[in-house]
Amino acid sequence: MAEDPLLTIAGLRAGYGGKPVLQGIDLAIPRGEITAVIGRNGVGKSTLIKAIIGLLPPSAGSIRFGGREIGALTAHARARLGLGYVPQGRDVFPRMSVEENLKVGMSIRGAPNPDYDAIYGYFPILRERRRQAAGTLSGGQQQQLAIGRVLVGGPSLVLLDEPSEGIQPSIVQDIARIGVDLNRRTGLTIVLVEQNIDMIRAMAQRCFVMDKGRVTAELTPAMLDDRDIVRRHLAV
Amino acid sequence: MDRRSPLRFLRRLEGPQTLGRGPGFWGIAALAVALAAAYPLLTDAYTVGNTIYFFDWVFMALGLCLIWGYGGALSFGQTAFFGLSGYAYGVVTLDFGADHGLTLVATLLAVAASALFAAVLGYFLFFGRIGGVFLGIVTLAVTLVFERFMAQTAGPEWHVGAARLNGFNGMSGMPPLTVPWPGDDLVLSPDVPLYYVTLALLVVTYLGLRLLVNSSFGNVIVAIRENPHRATMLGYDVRKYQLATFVIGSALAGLSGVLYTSWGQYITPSSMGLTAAALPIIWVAVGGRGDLTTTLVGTLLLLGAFQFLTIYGSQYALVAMGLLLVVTVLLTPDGLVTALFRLPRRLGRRRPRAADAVDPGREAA
Amino acid sequence: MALLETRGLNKRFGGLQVTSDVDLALEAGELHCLIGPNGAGKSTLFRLILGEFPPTSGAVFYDGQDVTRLQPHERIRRGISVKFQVPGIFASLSVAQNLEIALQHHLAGHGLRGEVRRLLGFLNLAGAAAEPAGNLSHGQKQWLEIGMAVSLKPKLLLLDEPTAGMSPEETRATGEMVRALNRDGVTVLAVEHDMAFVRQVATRVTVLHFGRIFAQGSIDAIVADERVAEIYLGRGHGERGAPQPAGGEAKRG
Amino acid sequence: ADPIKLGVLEDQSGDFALATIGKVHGIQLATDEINAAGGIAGRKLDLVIYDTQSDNTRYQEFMRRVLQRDKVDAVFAGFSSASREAYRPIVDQLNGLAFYNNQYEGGVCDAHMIVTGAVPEQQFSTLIPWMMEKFGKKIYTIAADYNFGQISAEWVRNIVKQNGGEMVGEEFIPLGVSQFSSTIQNIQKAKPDILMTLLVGTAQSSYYEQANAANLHVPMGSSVNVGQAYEHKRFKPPSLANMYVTTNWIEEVDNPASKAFVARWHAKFPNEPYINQEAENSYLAVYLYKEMVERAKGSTKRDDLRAVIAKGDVCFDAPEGKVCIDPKSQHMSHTIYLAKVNDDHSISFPKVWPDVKPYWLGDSGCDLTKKNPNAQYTPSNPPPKS
Amino acid sequence: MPGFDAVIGFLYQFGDAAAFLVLCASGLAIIFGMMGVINLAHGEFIMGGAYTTVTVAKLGVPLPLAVLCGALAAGAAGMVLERLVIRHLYGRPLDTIVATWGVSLIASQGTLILLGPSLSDISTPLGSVEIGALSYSVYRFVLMGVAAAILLGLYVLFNFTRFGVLARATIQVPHMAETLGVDTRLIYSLTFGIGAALAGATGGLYAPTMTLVPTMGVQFITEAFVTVVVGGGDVFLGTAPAGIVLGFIKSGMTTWEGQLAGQIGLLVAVILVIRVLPRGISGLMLRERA
Ligand SMILES: Nc1ncnc2c1ncn2[C@@H]1O[C@H](COP(=O)(O)OP(=O)(O)OP(=O)(O)O)[C@@H](O)[C@H]1O
Ligand SMILES: Nc1ncnc2c1ncn2[C@@H]1O[C@H](COP(=O)(O)OP(=O)(O)OP(=O)(O)O)[C@@H](O)[C@H]1O
Ligand SMILES: NC(N)=O
Ligand SMILES: [Mg+2]
Ligand SMILES: [Mg+2]
Repeated sequence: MAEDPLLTIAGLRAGYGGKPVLQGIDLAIPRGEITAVIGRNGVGKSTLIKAIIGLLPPSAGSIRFGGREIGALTAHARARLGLGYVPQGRDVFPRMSVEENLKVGMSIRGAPNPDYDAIYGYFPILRERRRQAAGTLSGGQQQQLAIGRVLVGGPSLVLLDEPSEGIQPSIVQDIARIGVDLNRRTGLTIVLVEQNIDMIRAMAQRCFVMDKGRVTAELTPAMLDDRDIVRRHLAV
Repeated sequence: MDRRSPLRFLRRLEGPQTLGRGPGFWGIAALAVALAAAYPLLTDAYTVGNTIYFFDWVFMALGLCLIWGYGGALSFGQTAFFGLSGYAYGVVTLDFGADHGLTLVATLLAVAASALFAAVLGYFLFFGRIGGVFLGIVTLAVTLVFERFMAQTAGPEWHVGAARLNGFNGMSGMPPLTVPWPGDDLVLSPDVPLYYVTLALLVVTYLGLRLLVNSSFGNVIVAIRENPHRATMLGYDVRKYQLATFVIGSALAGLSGVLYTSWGQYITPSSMGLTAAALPIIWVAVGGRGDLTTTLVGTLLLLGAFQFLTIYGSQYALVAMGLLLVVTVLLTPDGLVTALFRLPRRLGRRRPRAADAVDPGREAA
Repeated sequence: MALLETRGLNKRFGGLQVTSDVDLALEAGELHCLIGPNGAGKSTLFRLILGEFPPTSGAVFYDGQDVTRLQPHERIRRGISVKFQVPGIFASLSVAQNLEIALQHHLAGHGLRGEVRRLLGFLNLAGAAAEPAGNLSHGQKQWLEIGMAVSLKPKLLLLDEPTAGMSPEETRATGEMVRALNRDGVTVLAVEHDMAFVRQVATRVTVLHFGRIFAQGSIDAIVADERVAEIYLGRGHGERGAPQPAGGEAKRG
Repeated sequence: ADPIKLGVLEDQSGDFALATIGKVHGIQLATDEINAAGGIAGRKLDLVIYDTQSDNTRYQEFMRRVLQRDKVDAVFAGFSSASREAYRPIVDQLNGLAFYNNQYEGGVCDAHMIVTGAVPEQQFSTLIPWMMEKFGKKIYTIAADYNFGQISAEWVRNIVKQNGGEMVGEEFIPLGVSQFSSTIQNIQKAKPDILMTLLVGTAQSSYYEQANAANLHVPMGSSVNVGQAYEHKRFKPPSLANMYVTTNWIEEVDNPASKAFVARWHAKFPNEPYINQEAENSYLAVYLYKEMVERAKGSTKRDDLRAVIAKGDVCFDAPEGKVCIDPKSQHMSHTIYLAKVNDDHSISFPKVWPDVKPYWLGDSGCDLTKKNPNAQYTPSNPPPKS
Repeated sequence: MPGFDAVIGFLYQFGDAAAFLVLCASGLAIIFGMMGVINLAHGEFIMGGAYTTVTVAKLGVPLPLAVLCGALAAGAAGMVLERLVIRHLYGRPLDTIVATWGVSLIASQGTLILLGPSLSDISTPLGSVEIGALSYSVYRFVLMGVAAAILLGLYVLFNFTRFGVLARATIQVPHMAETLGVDTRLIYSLTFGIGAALAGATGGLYAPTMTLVPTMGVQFITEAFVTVVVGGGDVFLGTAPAGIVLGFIKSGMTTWEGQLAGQIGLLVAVILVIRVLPRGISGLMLRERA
């Protein structure tokens, strides 16, 4: 796995309007693994994810995906290579129905026959609210939709930015289970930004710690078993 | 400044809501006013009259800046107040003449008429929770209704006292502003005395608005612009603040109308038409709607540039104006004058501003 | 006497009954948590209490008075204050100005500036004071909004998922802050999915399900309730309500 | 000698450009001819031209500019009546002299103004009796809903009544309206013998094609169409067929002076789509000014020129025929041509009235040789009899 | 039968007014209603469509094809404009006011310079028909039919096709659509192009009935904006009823009191409708549906 990383980031720098946030990130995401990224508020986790998906132009460094340099590609081109992105704050299409939201997700791979039923199987509330405008869903329902919307496109790598936020405990468990299940069945690679220790421990096989725009530590699977170690790193 | 000084409110001349602070800025501002004051002595009568004419429009622009730039409510109908006050000035002065300072009374009445109408219309709009483009279209409809109505008042039956409304051809013959003066009344036709009066009014208005927007009132109206829901949840009655802003801004449009009417002794329905209604928006947007100073400077620059192009551009004038607008908007996202303001800082820093490429954090407006 | 009381609050959106006959009473000085599945109607209940939309039927009493017909800002003026689920801030104003606008009800001039500085430090945002609030990270926005809500010096503080996006450490700090406020006499009603937080702060917990009050009691009683586990917590929930490691082989596969 | 400076404020862009670009050309042609022949009293003419963009405020700006900055001796300015009213206070304030070279609704009694266009009494007192005789006595008027249209309609009403006719309808159309389904129905219902169309602006001229498409064919009369915006040239026949217009000149006028004028014009401006009556009015205005200055022994002072006018015999042999200034109103006498638009949109002239005087203002009490009221009057609001 | 004539006459006028409003608004409903671009050059797209249609028709091309050419020309111009100018302004819709105002000045004055003050016209096809005592232009009935067909077509395009879903997604949350693999630039460009093409088609359709001058665009712009805004957020659930309501008021007022009343009545109706329905007509319909 580690010999053949799906995503390799080297010397990545990016920021907003001349304000640097990422100060040289080096990271390798192994194919077929679930990798977590943790760190305090404002250290640049979301910024990293946005740079990977292509919402933020890097000012230096490289991003390789499946052996190919993607740092110069537009976000939609990256998506079509199989990157999926679930943003922090959900960003559902508010004036479109749940089903239409899912339909947009198909664009990731241009899949002609999307498997809505699988998504509805993961998140039954979405089937129930198929025709409701997404903007009127509750916060947690929107989060489920945002995850479902990406999965429907069949990506090979999913970037999840705090997926447990606003979700009821039992569904957090479900999401973790779904992630692990997909990972095992289909080899889906997942990058997970999380604050929820239990979710990290339930899902991640590897964990990077970020601080001030840099990766400051890597936690091995063994260290992940110890919740106090994780907790300490989250508190840096 | 001493904290107990009676002038401590003057500290509000600066603040987060206005560009420009410190001795540097005020030095330049004082210099600008001094130059403006010396200007009539250095130039010809035409330029003086023409500069007054430019000044006359700035009040409306500042009013719109307050309503739109600070308050976030795009009124497309400021010309309704401009016209209303212009006609009101005409009616009052044509009926009662210019003696005993009556033109000044007429000015006050005319501006009050705009303020009153703005209060009624604003109540109707803001308490009906009309916002965004809906507000723009309603205010535009109001000014167009005025225009179309006034355009057909050519007949003799349309008069207020001795004042004929006179339809599309416009109302004319009203006296210029006249100040009672021992001996002979001082008639302020477009000449040096009127220049100083208008300039003084402009300076006072500008400073007054600076005080206003940097006060806690100003804080609230920009908060409403940013997030009316949050502002409500901080206990502010959004509607009242919007209404107050609208009334002040509209009264300024009315003041412009009076000054314009007395300047040219003429007011016409087309000053409330679609083109006229769009112009203040263009001035404010090009200068930089987020700030009073950029609006003031931008409006004057644009008025001058448009006139210059019309004089020297022959048939290409309108094309050149169009290009100017397009290029300005593309190159200076926050307004032309705002960009000029930032220039020194930018040169000093030598760091390019972000290509506003993708900003996922920002909600689509 | 109850500081806040909802009587038979009903809200429907078209065919969807979102809250049904909610009778919720909050004693003055209480620290109360509201939990329940996604879509149960918790945020909607908040908005009914605030008057953002009228209830289909029912009434809201605050401080002994029927406030059902009052405008939201009038209710706020009477001492209610709120932090919403989705952070609501003044995006292009500086972080300091955001706080100033909340504080200027009570303070002016020097006192105001001092208090802004104090709060910035407290919220860990001192470095970002001049930054437009829209540029904050998600978690920082949550902090800022909590700061604004507190700045109003409310009698009743409504918090909708105050710790979403916060690390366990920050969550704990938030819990401490809420308790401190409560000790100073602020009545708090908080919606949270983070059971650790609920356990840390709550004296009483109400579970909302399909818009109805489903269970009420101490956190221990609620967590022990099989039916609550069924609909909400899931089996084997941990401190934060997330799954226990799902067997070693799952993770390392 | 210093040149004589003439200011020109005309709409070379915007809504009115269609009818007014030719006015500038008319002034330029006359100026070139005069300069080639040695100028006026030995002084060359120098034009200062501004494009007023069909915008009233530009007239205010530029009228000040030509009078104060450029210090012109006279100004040729304005197409719409509104533009004239916009600049008139400024001409009065700054004591200038302006020529308004346009047919219009009449009534301006202002010593600072000389009007070379035709006015309603010249156009309607000829047209309407002639048409009533030929087609019948039931008249329907559609007119632009502003001063020009309303005052013209008042003239029509009065003249129809004087000649024993009957108004079966009158409708005012706001400027800028381009959709006429309801108007067309109303006319159909009223069944008039004659339809007076006093429509102004390019939007309103869409009426003709729409009426034609709805198969509404009533003989039409107008004082403003054809002569200004050459609709007969622009529109596909037969939408304007059977229209009768009284004009003091149009390109088709068939006499030697006129033909020579058209030939000279096209030699200088080969791309001109059409030379309209206002172009001729502008052209003759320059010559009239030359005549006045020369008779004032080279003086360009307004009072000297008005003293010349007061003699009552300032005339010029224009392409249309001889025209003279009326000293009381400072308006012009004209040759009035009755232009008929044929089915193929060619023009014929069934009748010509030579030397039609602008009598109304003078008769009803305006006398600029005695008093300058600086006002505009209408039949229902005539000058005070003194 | 005067009563019968009056009814038919009124229905015709109503249909005519509603068709005009709908056709004026259809392109703007997309560019403004959907994309949020305040396109003050909308009238110039209409003008461009009209000019192209007439020029092509004079070469002997049948009118329907000529209108199609007008639409395509305007659509292409729209896509170019989108690429050069509008694309840079999506984040700040209010600045589009300034930019498109500039474009409108350039377009109308440019046309004046290049093509002169007017273009000679073509006549209205299809002749007239007598119903009762009145005669009507048949072409006007065609316009009514086309207006209905365009609305229906747009409804289907944006609600039932993949393009429609992606376009709406792009416009609602552009960066999110982008990260889901949607080529948002292409979508923007096409959407703007469709709006411009509809404006061009409107110009082409009305070209045979109107005077063609470079400034003719302004005759459409007010009506277009008020119809779209009264319609409200949802383009298609809004524009159709807005066209019908406003058309009814305008033709009713015109019949009752004349053209001025029709014009002022329309504007006053706009003010009142928005006051009663602050989110436009579709705001009401969507709320009832939810
Ligand atoms: N749009 C923006 N413009 C300018 N600065 C920004 C913007 N978004 C984020 N930042 C800044 O970049 C830094 C990193 O933000 P980021 O959102 O990546 O943090 P994060 O690690 O995801 O935090 P959180 O856990 O709170 O979500 C913060 O200091 C924030 O203030
Ligand atoms: N405007 C609306 N129209 C239709 N349905 C709505 C509307 N607003 C909310 N709902 C529905 O009401 C229900 C309750 O929503 P609410 O946001 O109150 O849930 P919640 O308990 O806060 O959930 P969460 O924990 O996910 O935030 C949801 O099913 C939601 O879809
Ligand atoms: N003078 C005119 N035709 O307005
Ligand atoms: Mg984040
Ligand atoms: Mg909620």
